Amino acid sequence: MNKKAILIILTALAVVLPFFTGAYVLSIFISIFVFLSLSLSWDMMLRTGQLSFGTAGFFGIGAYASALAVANLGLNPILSIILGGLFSAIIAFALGFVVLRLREIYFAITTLALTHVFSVIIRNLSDITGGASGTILPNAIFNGDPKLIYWAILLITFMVIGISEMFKRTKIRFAINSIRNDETTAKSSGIDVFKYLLLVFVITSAIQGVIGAFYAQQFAFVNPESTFSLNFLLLPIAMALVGGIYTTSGPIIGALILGLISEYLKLLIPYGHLVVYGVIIVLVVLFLPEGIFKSVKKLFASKDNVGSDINAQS
Amino acid sequence: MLEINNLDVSYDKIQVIWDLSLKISNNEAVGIFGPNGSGKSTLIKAIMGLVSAGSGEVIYNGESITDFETHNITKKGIALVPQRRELFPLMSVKENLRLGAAYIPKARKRIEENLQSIYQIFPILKEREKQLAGTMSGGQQRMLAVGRALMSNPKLLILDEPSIGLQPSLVTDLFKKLNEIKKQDVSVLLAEQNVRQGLKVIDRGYVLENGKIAFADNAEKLSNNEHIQKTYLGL
Amino acid sequence: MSLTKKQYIMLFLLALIILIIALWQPHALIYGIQRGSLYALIALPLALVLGILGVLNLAHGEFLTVGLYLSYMLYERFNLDPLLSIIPVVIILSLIGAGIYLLTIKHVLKDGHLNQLLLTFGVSLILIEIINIIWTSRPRNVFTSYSYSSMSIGNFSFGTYEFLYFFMAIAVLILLQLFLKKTRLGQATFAVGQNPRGAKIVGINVSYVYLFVFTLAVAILGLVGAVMLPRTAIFPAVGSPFSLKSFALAAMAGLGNMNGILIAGIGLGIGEAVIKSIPGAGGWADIVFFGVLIAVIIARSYREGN
Amino acid sequence: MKKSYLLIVLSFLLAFVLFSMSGMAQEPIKIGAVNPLGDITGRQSTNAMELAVAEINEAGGLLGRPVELIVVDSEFRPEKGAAAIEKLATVDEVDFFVGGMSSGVHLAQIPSLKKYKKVTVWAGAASHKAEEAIGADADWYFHLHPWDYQQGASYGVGWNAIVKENPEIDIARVFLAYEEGAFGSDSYKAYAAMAEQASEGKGAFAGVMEEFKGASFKSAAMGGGDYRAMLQQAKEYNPDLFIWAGYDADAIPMLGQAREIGFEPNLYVGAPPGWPANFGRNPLSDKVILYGMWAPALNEVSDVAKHFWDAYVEMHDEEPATYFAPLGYTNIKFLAKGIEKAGTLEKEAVISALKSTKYVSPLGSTLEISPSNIIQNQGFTRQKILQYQDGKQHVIWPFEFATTEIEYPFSW
Amino acid sequence: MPSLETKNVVKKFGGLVATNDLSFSVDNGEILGIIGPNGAGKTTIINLIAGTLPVTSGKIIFSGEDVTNFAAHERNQKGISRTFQTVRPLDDLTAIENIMIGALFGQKMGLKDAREVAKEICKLIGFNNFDRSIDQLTVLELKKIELGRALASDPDLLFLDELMAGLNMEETYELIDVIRKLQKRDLAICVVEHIMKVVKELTSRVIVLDQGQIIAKGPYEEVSQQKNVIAAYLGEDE
Repeated sequence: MNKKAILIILTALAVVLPFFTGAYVLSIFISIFVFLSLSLSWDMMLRTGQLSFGTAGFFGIGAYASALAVANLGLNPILSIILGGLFSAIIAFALGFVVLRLREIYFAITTLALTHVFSVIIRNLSDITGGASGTILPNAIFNGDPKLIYWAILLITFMVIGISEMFKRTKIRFAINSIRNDETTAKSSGIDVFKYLLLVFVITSAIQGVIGAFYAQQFAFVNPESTFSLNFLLLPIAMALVGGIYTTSGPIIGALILGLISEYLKLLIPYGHLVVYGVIIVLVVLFLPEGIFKSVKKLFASKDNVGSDINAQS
Repeated sequence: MLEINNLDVSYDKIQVIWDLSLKISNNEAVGIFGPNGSGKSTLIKAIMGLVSAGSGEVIYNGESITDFETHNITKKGIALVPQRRELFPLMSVKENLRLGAAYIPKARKRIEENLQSIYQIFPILKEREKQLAGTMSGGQQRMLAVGRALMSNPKLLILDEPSIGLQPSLVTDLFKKLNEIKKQDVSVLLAEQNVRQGLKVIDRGYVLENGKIAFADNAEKLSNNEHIQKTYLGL
Repeated sequence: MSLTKKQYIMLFLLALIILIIALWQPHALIYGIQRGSLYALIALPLALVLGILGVLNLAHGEFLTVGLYLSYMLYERFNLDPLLSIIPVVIILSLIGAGIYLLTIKHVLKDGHLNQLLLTFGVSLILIEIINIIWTSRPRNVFTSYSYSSMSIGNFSFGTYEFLYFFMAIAVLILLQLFLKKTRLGQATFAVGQNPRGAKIVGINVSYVYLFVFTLAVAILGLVGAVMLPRTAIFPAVGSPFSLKSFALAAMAGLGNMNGILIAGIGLGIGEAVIKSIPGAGGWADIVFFGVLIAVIIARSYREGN
Repeated sequence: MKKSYLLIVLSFLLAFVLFSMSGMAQEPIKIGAVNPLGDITGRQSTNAMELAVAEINEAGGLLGRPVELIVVDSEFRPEKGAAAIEKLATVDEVDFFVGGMSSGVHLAQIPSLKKYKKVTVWAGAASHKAEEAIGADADWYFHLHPWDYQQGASYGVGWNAIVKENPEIDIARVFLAYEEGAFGSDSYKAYAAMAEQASEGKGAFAGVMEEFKGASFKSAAMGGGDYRAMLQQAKEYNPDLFIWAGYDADAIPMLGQAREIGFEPNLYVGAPPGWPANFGRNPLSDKVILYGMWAPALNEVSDVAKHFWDAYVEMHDEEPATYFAPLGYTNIKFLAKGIEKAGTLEKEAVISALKSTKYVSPLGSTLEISPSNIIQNQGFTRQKILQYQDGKQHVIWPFEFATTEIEYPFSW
Repeated sequence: MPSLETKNVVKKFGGLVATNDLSFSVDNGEILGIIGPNGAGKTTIINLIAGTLPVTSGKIIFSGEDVTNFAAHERNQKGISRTFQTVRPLDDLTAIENIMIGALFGQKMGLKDAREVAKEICKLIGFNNFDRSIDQLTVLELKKIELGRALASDPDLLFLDELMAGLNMEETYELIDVIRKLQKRDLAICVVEHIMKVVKELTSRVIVLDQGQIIAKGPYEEVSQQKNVIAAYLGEDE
């Protein structure tokens, strides 16, 4: 099959999905796309070698920026989603000058600590943010129309996939690859390491901010406990790793598989489905250590080879 | 004392050693020469149990050690001076040396004795007894790695490219020491790029090419071999 | 150990700060030392596993949880005092830890940090949910006569049981260091932590050392669990927050710095307690914890950068 | 590369197959419940709902049709809770929604609930934020649990009554310890507002709250568990009435820490949504007062409560441990009674029937609907004041359900 | 005008002096050898000039411009390139993509142009397996990639840090030929080597370092006779 054709069919399938299915399946896919985009954005940062634990933090900041802009300034919800992204990007830009000096677990723990700092600040600035009980919005975006909400997150997801592919196809790929592999070599080859790290940090944080803002508008509320939940950190990471890191397809596959499995398991095993979920994750790590995407690719590749060998013999 | 029969080794799916056999007798110094990628390091790793053999066997003093784990091979009396030295950077020179013997039951009883004899061979190690291994220069670390290997009272000392990255004076020095060590009832297996120096130490040598033994001979004949002269000695 | 002039000044400043706190908020000082010691006590085994195996164990807190529940079970079933249950809990938990290590973690040691992270995340999910199925989410407690004993100085009363955390933290720290310095297995452990390949070459059974270290870490958590139980409500997620705090302390102290973990733990404990004891400021206590963490890590990066 | 796309296509197909094949028979009346099944509250609430449904079906069903309860786990996650509503509405095509706890999850469900506007009888979620989100015009929404401000006010009424009955009790200074999350800080706001009213001689707390102070703590359930700094402040304030608003995990450690620093208020009150297992067995619990909707002791004074307890134990082989069990039972029974009364499933009829339905609940009180601050249909407005005596929860107030008298003062 | 000139360069690590008051220069078209015992500070000098390490004091002048305070990537863009002692290829890129890096960022080229440049360089260094992945390459090929990447940023000054280490003589001569070709392009080249044959063959001039200081300079033949050089470095052997 032609790769382009499959891509177009897939895209079309995703776009027309709302005409063939109900609100429930849509809501599952909306949630999957939310996590998929977070997962991809986390992976994009990882491609520079930086393990970020700040996904939930920038998600939360975007969510709050958007919700407060709608609640207090009466901003248009759609614009507020863009604002959420911008706000996260600005915070990331400012913090980047300091935290991007750090590497490995020091970067990881610092971004995680920042997530907590954000949520504590928001919880304590109750005059502006509504404090621990949060802020509610009068209306969900598009008046809660699942089709429109689905298309909106689909559009965002396509954009995120586009950015991820841009990272793969342009000069940026060479820069972030070099930085991940060997920073000294990168510097000595003329790569402005800090500039690229900052670029990726700002872009991925903006994505997380947009997704957070979307989430806030979809459910029409924000509060520190739900909005800064570590679910928005751990699940995207699990999805990317299960699917396969450093690729665009990996997080997509990981998010679809884990997202669908978790929902299906829940219906199948009402009590204790999370045990099975945990077992699946453990089994994937043990038996498909490169993630599903690369493992499946290898499996098919070796089969193809066998095929060609047979052809060669005959 | 060491016999390798029909050894095959592969990484992933790429075979690196092909049907290789060689022998080392007691008190013999044997060299393995060959270009990069010819499989010298892999052969050594296979002997030491650091990679697993695909097929074939490694026999040491009549016992098959093919599937032994590295630490058990070391306990049998085979010591390795690895190419990357593999020292313990946060430990002092003395601690590094002691560790060389601490896990070998026979050598453990003779730690102090061994220390003194190694200090005799490498006075620099005594001078720097308390320095952390990680802060020493490359040459000194190489000496320490040799010293650590000797601490285990090995019957067979394996050295993987000990001269790489060493300044000329140290290379000469190192091989002089090796000649001394040879005299102490130790067999030596030496993998080297620096064939000129290596030939001064060994009794017999194998030339490895593409994972197979291209030819083998005693040291003198090897140094007169035309191919060796052209490719490795640059004459 | 000889100290530089700079270190003397730092020590002096530290002593001064502690003195000021002692005069201004004496209870904050006591609570800080007690809680901070507990944080450090739990962080030490995490740092050990991180330092030697190179594995960041997200299921760390869950092993503590399992230890707590084991001790609770022995109390409920056999009316065994939590402090007496230390020995059986340590033994059973060690077996569980070793089992989980052999079944899972052992197989991903060569796979890179991220897979280890995901694996331990999966393990933690499984442990939490199994506990939830067995004991439900309902908190449980035990009652012992000694766990809320107190002491008074003037009209100022404070609990004494938690000083046990402090003494235990010091004891565990000293024993760990003696172990690493003085015993053959300890030296092997230290060697494996620096260079596993080198360790193999000198005849150390590296896979045994890994198993031992992981089991030791879990065993320490069993000890902590049994000691904590009389003062803690337990529920399936009780240990989870400690993974994060332990990770934070290990990072703040710098990898491999065990003394640093105790100092960082107590420092952050006191900081937290001081903020909490200022009326109206309690909500900001977490900022101290994480703010100081970030500041220390960044300051160190600047120092090392130059 | 291609294979990955194939995989994605397969995932989509899988989703279609899995989620479109459920929902078939149309016969029974379908009630959709969303509860956090991993949590004891949600699990027991669900158990109690199943009990209620079983009883209804045994008695011949509703309007001659059997009742089917379809339960979906909210996992305590907002997006999962919302998706559960969507599934119940579109896949299972339920007629009614019931269930629920956690305001955070409920807030995320409200947009979906508003979209379908099916008759909804919601048991939990006490935050006034949820009430704001529902709004004034949602006539299809019935809320059973008292809102946070109603709970606060009912205690004021209760204490006034108790003080009147027991002249030796004197309450002037009130100290509220609240966990720093949404639950605690909402409680604090409610109390602060009531304190201001009380200082002007108005409101439920007038006469029993001359002075008021609050301090926050981090709940053990959220990774805290050290209350001493807060308790120290409380001790210095020396209140007559000490109330803490936190979670069940805080109950015993907080008591113990209060004892060790020598904090001994005359009234020690806890207001968590649930209590730890075997709390009464802990000697520290004696004379601790608690706010709640229900206590096993109600079995002694209420036949409905007794019936519920026995039936629950028989069906599920465990004792109800949280008030969400009787509340879940009430949730179904109340709805069923309303439907029965309406005699049809037609929405307007059911709504107006529910509005006038009275149900004597196993929680003791009779459930009837009245408007609250914002919404039209509010169920319970009052909590109860209970006390642990000799290891047992007793009802102190309202007096009509009282199982014993208050023991005063609290002491170690 | 010399291509590179260092003036009194000092580098301290904590209390340790790694290079002390170092002044030397290299002209275009010249190959300078830098030799000295292990730990003498040879790699440190490269790091200082390439900008991977900041100097403690002193000045580095390149093509008449003071670059002392420039970041590493800026110096590369100006025309200073280097290879690394241990080869550091970028795993997830193919062979030619590794070389392209230099052109993409050192010369700020687009992808297409960079590929053309990389191809030309491959021709120059005698490398043909463009699209091989890195783990399939031999040591010699890896060294070529390392050199190729350094060349792709079109340097005026090139540092080769033990490029020949681990190669046999035949392979070494192949690279010597490549470097000679480069010399004809008027590059200034600094060679750090332990293999004296290479130093003898290639360089017109050497400086000998010991403990961070220059202890001798001049043509190799002269320097190698000096007693202090023999004592500190060469040994009595040959």
